Amino acid sequence: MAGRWGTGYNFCMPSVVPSLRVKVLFFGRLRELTGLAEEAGELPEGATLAQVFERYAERYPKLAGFRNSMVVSRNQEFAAWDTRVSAGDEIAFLPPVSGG
Amino acid sequence: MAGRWGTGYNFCMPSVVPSLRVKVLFFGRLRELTGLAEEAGELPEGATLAQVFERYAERYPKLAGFRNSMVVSRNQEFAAWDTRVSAGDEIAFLPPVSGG
Amino acid sequence: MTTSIQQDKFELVREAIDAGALVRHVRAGQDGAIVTFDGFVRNESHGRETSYLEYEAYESMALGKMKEIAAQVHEKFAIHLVVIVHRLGRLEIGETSVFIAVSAPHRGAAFDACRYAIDTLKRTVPIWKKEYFADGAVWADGELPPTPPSAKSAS
Amino acid sequence: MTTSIQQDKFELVREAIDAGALVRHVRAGQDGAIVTFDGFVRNESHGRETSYLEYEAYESMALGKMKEIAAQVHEKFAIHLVVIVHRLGRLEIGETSVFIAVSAPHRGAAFDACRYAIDTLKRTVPIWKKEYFADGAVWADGELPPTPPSAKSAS
Repeated sequence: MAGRWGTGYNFCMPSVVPSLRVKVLFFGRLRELTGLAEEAGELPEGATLAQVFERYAERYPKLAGFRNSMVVSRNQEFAAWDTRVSAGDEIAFLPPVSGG
Repeated sequence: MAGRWGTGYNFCMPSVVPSLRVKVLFFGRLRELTGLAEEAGELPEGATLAQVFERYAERYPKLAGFRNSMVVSRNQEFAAWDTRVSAGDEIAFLPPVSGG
Repeated sequence: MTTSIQQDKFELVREAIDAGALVRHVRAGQDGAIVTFDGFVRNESHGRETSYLEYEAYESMALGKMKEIAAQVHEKFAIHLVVIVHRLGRLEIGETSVFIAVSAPHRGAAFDACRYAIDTLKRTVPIWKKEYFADGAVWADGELPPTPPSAKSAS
Repeated sequence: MTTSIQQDKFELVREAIDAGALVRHVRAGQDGAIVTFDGFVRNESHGRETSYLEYEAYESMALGKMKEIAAQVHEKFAIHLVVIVHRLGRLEIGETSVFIAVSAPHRGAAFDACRYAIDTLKRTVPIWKKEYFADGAVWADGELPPTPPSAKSAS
């Protein structure tokens, strides 16, 4: 996994906005849909998890339809969509869980 | 068990009253108290389970104190004390159960 | 998992209970859940250190009551199979005295049925436990099974 | 039953789950009851014959959530030990996907804790199941875990 870190897609941000690096993960059908298990991303300072999702939904338009049937986690804790991201965060997009 | 059948104590009944043969069993502390696991008994026709118990309580006076902390069964079913006994019945006096 | 015809099982045994074999007995492809209850000998009772236990049963009636419990469980809950095994005789600390396994397509029924089975067993099956301590022995406090109030209303 | 120090256990594994070893792990002399839940692969799903399943997990988070469930279980119920093991990868019909064992001095707490654990696992632990049929595969319907409503009220 560490090997993939450097291969990630970088958001195209105006260079004057300070940016922060995060790790972004996709699971289950969201992983299949994006073809992406994990990547490093750069986000503008102050970005919320909802904004992170919107960036990916622009890149993978089919993602948008799953917005209401998924949850997001930040650093292995379920998080509200309006949570602001910090440098080094691990962000994951999670479909409804079906373990057991 | 069948071998013990003939060795049982017979109730002393006036010989003019028709009598019926039953098997009587004691378990747990009632068995310890009477020293009796099983015996054949003869009862007057029309006797109830309560009357059977009274006979044994006369013979083993300590039994009487357990009357309210025990149940009785007839043919492997819990029974009311006023149930009438039939010939060939298997009657058992049962302390509170503690399996599991 | 097995090609034999599967069915409920009720046993009173005098040797160690093989829980794994009982679980395999109730396990079938149409199920998705098995709940088990394993009751075993505690090392203390009311603060006294237990040495060992002895169980006795009114065996014919106990087996009949175990079958009744299984019938009730099938009637009340959507389960597949149930096994109920109780051990008799002398049991050492940690040894299993009773084992119940229930298989079902869904977990709720398996939990409800397993709990119903052990709760009902403890109230209605004629089995008695004597607890042995370093300095004596006592019959365990038990529960009085419910009985018909009067023969007048019974058959 | 064992002289090693006993403790709760949470595992994600890729080989068959050894239920017997897990039950021995939670078994101790001060207990009297063990309740287990064994969830295994059914041969059908919504009327279609299942070929096999594949489970994947967000492993670090899943283990964290399993530990949280154990902490809640100890807080809510008077139990001794709990183990929660979930298998990942490809599972055939009849193979155990999740196994939970709870030991306690008394049975009520063991039942309540075991059921709480599996119910909560199914709602909150990030694991996903894909069902394979003769003619395709689908991600199982799942449950959306509860999330904080707004970061404004969170830390």
